[in-house]
Amino acid sequence: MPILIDRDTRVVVQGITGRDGSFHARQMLAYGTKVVAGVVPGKGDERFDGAVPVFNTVAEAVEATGADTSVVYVPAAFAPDALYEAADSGIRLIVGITEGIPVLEMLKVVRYVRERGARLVGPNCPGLLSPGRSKVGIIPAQIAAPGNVGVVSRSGTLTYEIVWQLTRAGIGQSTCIGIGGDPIAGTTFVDCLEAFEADPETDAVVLIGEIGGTDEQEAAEVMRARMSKPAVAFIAGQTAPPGRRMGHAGAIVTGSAGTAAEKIAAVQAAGVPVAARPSDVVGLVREVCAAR
Amino acid sequence: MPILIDRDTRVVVQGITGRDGSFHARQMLAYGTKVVAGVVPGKGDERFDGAVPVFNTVAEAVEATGADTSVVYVPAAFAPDALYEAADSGIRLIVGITEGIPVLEMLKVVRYVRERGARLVGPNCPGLLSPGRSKVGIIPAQIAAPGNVGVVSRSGTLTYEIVWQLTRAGIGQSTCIGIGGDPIAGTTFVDCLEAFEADPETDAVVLIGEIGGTDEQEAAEVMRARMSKPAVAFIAGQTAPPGRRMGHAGAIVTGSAGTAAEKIAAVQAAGVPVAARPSDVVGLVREVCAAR
Amino acid sequence: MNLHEYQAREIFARYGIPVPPGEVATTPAEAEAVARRLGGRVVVKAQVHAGGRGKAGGVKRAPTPADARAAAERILGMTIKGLTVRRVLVSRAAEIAHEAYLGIVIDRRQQAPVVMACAQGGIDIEEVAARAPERILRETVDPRYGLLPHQASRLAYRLYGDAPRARAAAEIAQKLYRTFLESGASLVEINPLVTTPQGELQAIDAKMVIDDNELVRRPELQALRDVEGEDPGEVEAREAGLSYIRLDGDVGCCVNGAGLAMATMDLIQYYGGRPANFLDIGGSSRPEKVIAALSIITRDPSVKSILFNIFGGITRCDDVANGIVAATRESKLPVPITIRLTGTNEDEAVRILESAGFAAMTDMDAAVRKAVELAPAQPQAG
Amino acid sequence: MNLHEYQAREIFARYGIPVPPGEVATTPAEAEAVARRLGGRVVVKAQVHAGGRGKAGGVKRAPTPADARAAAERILGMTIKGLTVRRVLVSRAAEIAHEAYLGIVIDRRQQAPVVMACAQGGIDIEEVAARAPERILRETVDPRYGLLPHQASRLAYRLYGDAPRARAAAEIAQKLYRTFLESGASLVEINPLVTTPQGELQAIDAKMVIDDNELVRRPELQALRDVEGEDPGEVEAREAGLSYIRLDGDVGCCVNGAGLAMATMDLIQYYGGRPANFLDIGGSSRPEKVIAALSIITRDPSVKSILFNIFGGITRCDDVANGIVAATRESKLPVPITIRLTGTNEDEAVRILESAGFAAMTDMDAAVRKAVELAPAQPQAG
Repeated sequence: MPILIDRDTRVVVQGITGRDGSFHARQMLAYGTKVVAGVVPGKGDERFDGAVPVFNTVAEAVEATGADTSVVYVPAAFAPDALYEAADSGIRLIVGITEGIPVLEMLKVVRYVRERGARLVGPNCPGLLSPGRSKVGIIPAQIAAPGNVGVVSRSGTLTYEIVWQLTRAGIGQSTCIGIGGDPIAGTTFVDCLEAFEADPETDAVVLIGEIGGTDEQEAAEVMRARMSKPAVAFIAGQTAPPGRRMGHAGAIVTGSAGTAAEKIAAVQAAGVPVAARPSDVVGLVREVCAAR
Repeated sequence: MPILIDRDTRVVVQGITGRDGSFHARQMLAYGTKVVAGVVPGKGDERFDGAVPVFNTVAEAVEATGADTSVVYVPAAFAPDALYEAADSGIRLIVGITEGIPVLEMLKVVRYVRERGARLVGPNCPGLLSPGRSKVGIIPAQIAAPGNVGVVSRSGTLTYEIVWQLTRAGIGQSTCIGIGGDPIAGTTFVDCLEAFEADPETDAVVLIGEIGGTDEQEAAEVMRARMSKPAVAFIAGQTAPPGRRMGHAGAIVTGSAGTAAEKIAAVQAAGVPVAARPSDVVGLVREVCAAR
Repeated sequence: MNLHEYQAREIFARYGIPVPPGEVATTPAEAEAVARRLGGRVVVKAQVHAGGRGKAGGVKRAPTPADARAAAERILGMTIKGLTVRRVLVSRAAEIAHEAYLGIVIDRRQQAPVVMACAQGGIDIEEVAARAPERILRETVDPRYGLLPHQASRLAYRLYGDAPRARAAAEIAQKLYRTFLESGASLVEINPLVTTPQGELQAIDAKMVIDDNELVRRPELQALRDVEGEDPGEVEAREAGLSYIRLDGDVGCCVNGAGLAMATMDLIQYYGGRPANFLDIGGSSRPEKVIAALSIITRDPSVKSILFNIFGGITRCDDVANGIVAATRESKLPVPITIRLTGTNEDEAVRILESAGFAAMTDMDAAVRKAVELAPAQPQAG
Repeated sequence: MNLHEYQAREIFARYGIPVPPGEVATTPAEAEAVARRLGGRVVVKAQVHAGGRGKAGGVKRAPTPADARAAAERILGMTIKGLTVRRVLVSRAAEIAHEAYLGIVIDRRQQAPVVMACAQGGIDIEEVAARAPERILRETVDPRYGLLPHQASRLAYRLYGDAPRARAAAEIAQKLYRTFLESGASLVEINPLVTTPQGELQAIDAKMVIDDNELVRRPELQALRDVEGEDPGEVEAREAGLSYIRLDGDVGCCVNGAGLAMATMDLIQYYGGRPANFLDIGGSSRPEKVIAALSIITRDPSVKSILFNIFGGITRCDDVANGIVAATRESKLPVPITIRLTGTNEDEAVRILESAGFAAMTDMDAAVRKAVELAPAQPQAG
């Protein structure tokens, strides 16, 4: 069982006729994802590529198609409302691809979504890929292969790089999930680690972090205290200048400057090896799996 | 065990130096209620009547005195903030006496209080009286006597009238609770009925309703389906002109005009006798208790 | 507080809701002048706080300014449900291809505002709600978020099949919500929301009820109160801080607390009498309130018997007694009075009343029965 | 986006936060004129986007207008952390009885704004947070409700013992929250919040950071951007839709995606090199972006070797290859370039590059190693 999405996941694409939405809807369909509906207000009754029905509202799409998951490609100015709409139309998993949503909007969105019992991944994230089963988002399908390593990451292309190296080394993935790099995200490392821990088809986890915030420190605490499965981490940004990304503000709140050094130390202290280079991840995964 | 308040209830009075606050703080103290603190911003370090410490904030009052219940006599313009403050200072029971708070404010207050795990009774309510144990609010102490009948009501003096008749007839009360007559209230008939049902020291319940809304219909459903204890009701407003109190608006939402006749019918259909006159309540209570 | 249609439509227009042009008039000549300014066919509508204006003949179409004058002549001065029409709204007549309903109220059960729409408009919405509730479309608003764009859109697409109208309706719903929120309303309604043959949407009738508790912080709305259009007793009562509603009976009553006041009215009926009013003097018991209450009750010529029913809690019985004595010192009461007092300072009150020549009772049933007996039986009296 | 102190204090003042009178000046003569207008003692403060202005000599007290001129003469043109001072704020000097700190930031963990106060002000608040976090008072704001009056009051009473100051501070906290919210800020700070000997509160330094995602809908804030006070490469990058930060090293890099860009910089360091910049071309791969990126990198004289690292996902490798070819067609690159491409349309990209005379690699480690080797070793070079 992969986490969050599976073969049966029924996806509605919000913004399916837009530039990004249409491209990725086709990619998802090509991968075999059950894209059952699109939503574009005013384009109800149309069909996307002659096949996928388009609705004016998510509620209609859910009622007509049984969609349970939504992926949002709506432009930033309208994206918060698209997230609200998904949450109050009975969608259980919302994947927000859109970047550029103001933080102050997201503070309200995450509460709204949570109160209505839905899960949001993102925004500003590449989404999820459960190789061989389902793809919801924009992670390139060809870099991944089915297997038993869970990958969770705050970044996009760095994730692809590492997943691709795993795949080339013959290490497949249960689910690759990009939670997004924005300061306010619906799903955290901790949420994903807990899901991977509970997933019988995941044997080990690769965590890809970066500077800013304290998500990796919180993840370290979970890996130390509540995870039986082995994990490997890579953390980007050792050479990043301090104080650039939420450095100051974060530091006042947490007393931590969110540097890579702090994060690496925290993860290592939790007994989780940290790769010095992206290309070291493969070896470390082999080691921790063998040692098990 | 009375519901919501007891001998150990530790009360902070918000607005203790005001006209109403000071009068009722003294009444509560005289009754033996543990009034442990008062709150008036800017009057911290004072003492009310030389005995009760006054604090600038509820948080300070809770920290210094272990108050767990608050009663709010703050004027309407400042009352919503007083309710917010109580809820986020660790108070578990908030009794809002203040009348005149706009409905649109209360919609936000009730959600805030609920999310923080507190219970609000009121606003615009007379509060609670557990005869012989504690009094939080403004119900006159001398009309009540300890016993095993729970009384819950949307009105003030009508409650006093009926409680007084019970007391004179030798029927004591476990708790008398006035939930207030405003359209938006923190605690409903249903909440109170469930609490009385769970309270081993309550043997029967008197419910005092009035026109407007559908609270009595919902209460009827609970009395029918989920209550083993006998109940008696009185519903005021049979001669009230229709359309005066939320009549139209309520009717559009619920399809019910909120008339006394509808309510009486619903309660009777639940097998609960409805007194024709306030003075018939005593007799009906005797009957339902005897029949048990 | 109810607003008149002409007041509500002005507020709607301020929020960008399309309403047909129109003006209020207080004389037939003014109505004619307005109709001339507007040009074309107009509608002349009575402005009173009463439903069923149409059935009562308070709404008339007028093809010409002269017709508008004639319509105003007939409508001004007319009495609808006991209220005299003092103003008419003269509004350009809309061409109507379709009528819908759009409104916002507070749902007490969900503790939230609910935006409601119905594809049938211009009708009695309460009746639809009772008879065919499934025909009323609803969007429940989280009051911390307001009406979200997708909610307005969802409602609009369910109401209208076509995208242009749905977009226009969604925008109107958003504006109506802002009107509701920023006016502190407990109800706003557009009934009917009309589609013209050109496909445009217009709010033809406008209804707003403001939450009385909001008026303190909204003096600009408070100023819209039409005291002339109200019962003078109710106006006086409000100014004295009392809650008073005039009814059809002959037993005038003065009670502390709304619940007890209603129970007292019910008990008057139980004993065969008919209450002349609802009057709640509230929690405080300043003698001035009692004096004002007595003056309002005695001014009503249908009152044949007066009943005081006071349960002293915060209200002190002696204060009420002093008020009664003070009020009757200068002018004798024209009708018999029955006084029931119990609770706080009851003994003192009885002493005050008895030394002023009044009898005082302590039992509610006995007092009500007596007050009813003192009102001479009148079959169907008013 | 960072605002200058003089911009932030202007916004603060608009929201009613008390700031001492002052004006910005770009020449010593202007500074003198401002000081004369203000009267009394002034402070002359460098307006640059860099911390530690005081230690760098960028803040001077001036008892007379002539002193203000002299101070401005020394400060204008000064370089602080690599940035040239082009403006000074001339502000009336406050008398200081006490200094506190008041600020609002987003707490990522609680996903909420947090209002923070500290009874020590004018100090490095990050240091207090790390060393003695218990000295920072916090109020977490529910973003759906905003900073509630009691929260502002609670913070203020904890900050100050006396009611008059607490009331004033609570009011300032409320105004600061409104400033934060309505400006789309990610940080606002008053440091120090000064108490004068007369017991009045004043915001002496003002700091605001705007969430870049808010600028689209806030053109009035976007207009406050001081492009002169920024690195020209960073300005050009922003205009081209790139994310660029100049650093101290000599290996210029161009990467798609922030995480991969940081990992690339780290790997340069791992192999003994030093990255000259962070540059993320983002998800799209329009050739113009690649051309702009190359132009920005090559303009930096410290760059001795260029590295492209592209993982094609949405970004198409052939687009990037075409961009490189187009950019180098007119002017030859002054330094060696190493190109690594993999993923979407990788084969096509390699063909394009090879036919233009470039070598293309597919392995990240190998490419980084090579780019580092191509930068001539320089001990401590800049």
